[in-house]
Amino acid sequence: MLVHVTDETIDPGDLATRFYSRHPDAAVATFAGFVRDFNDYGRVDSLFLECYVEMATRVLNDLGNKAKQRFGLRAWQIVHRYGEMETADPIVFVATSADHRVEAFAACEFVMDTLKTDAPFWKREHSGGAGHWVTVKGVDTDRRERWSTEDLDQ
Amino acid sequence: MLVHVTDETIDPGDLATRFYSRHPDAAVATFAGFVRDFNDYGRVDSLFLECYVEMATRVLNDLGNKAKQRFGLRAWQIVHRYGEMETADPIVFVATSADHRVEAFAACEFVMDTLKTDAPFWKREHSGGAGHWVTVKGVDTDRRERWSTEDLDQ
Amino acid sequence: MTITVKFFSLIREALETEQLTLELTDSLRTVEALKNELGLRGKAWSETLSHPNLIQAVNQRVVFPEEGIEDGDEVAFFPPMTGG
Amino acid sequence: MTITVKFFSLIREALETEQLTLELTDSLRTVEALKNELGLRGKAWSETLSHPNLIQAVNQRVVFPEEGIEDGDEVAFFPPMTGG
Repeated sequence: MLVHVTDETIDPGDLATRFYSRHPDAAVATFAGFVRDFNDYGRVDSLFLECYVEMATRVLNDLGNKAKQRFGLRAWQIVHRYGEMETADPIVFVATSADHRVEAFAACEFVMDTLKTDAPFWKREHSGGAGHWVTVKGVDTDRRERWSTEDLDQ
Repeated sequence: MLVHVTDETIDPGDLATRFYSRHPDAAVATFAGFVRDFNDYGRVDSLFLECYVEMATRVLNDLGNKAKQRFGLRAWQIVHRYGEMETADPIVFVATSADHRVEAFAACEFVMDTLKTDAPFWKREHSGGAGHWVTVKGVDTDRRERWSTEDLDQ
Repeated sequence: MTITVKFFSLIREALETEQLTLELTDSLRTVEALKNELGLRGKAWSETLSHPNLIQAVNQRVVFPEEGIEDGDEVAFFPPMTGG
Repeated sequence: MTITVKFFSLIREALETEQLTLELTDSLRTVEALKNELGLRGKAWSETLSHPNLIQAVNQRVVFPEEGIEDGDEVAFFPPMTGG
């Protein structure tokens, strides 16, 4: 399964192991994100990640295919968790493989940067009984924008 | 072990699993390289990777520490195989973790780019009974050079 | 025509609504017109749906308010995304 | 003084030598002087060790030919590296 959007626990180690086994290509880059225990204001106890599942699945499929075409990937995978999570729980896993490391790295970073602003997930952080919705960071919008100047296919 | 230089088989899936388990940080980037079955001239059957082991260990330790300082990493690991290898065997595994993905990705790419030109390994490719030493690629020297303009600590 | 409308995150909370199934007159042909129609439900609705950061999707694709709506479509409203 | 000299890859093959332990006079104080000394062993040695792409290391750190050598040092000669 190239894209998997799930409210069940994901296992990045197992996902990486399977990806390597199926695609021992010259260059394989991965990214795994875990729930952080801090934000700009202090400690975070848990995270609720809301998701528009059907749309997320479609957006991530489009994104993987676009990355494959743009960077000449041999293979890719995107797995994203949603729902209630604790600190240090894995949220996201992305793997990209290519003939050369430059393309594998660029594709993996492109997927993460684009996913952050284009895939329908919304973070709500809880700390000490209080919760708040995370707002978009300027850095994320800027990172997304970097790729757009070359987005000839959009 | 932060750095491991070995002539025994390495297991990137197991290495990634252990790294995630020890360092479930907000952003974890990894790179795994496998022996390619082709080069600029055609098919490759096997690879001999010669290594100056004591120096490689020292260079990779210095490189990991420099990446940690430069990109504010929380953790890192570099594992490099040497000796006789077959097509699709894993050669190298690098993992970097940070509070934000930009730093994790940049550090992982910095380590790979620098390792290619600064760590004492030499590839000899075999195809159909003939062997030849791989020569340095211009792209690798250029990639290494990218980071040097900011190498204020060197 | 019949459409489904979904609301997420802050928008869902502000409207206290996750999902609606609406019967619309055939003259109501764009997302913008749908927003105006829903805005008649009260102040929370008119204010929330006119927020400059509001994103709208039709059949799981982000669209401009001028986008057309057809029978069977799924329309969604939500704030900027914060995944990853 | 006594030093160890190691050769790798193409250099090792051209010299048909992996490692040497050398007793040097105390006047032989730099990598450059060591290369000249080794070059006296024959054409393969003088040509290989004067190749412009040759890299030299002292105690596992890449150095310029002007680098000093001391008793107990480990000197190495090798071509540009191609790992990863």
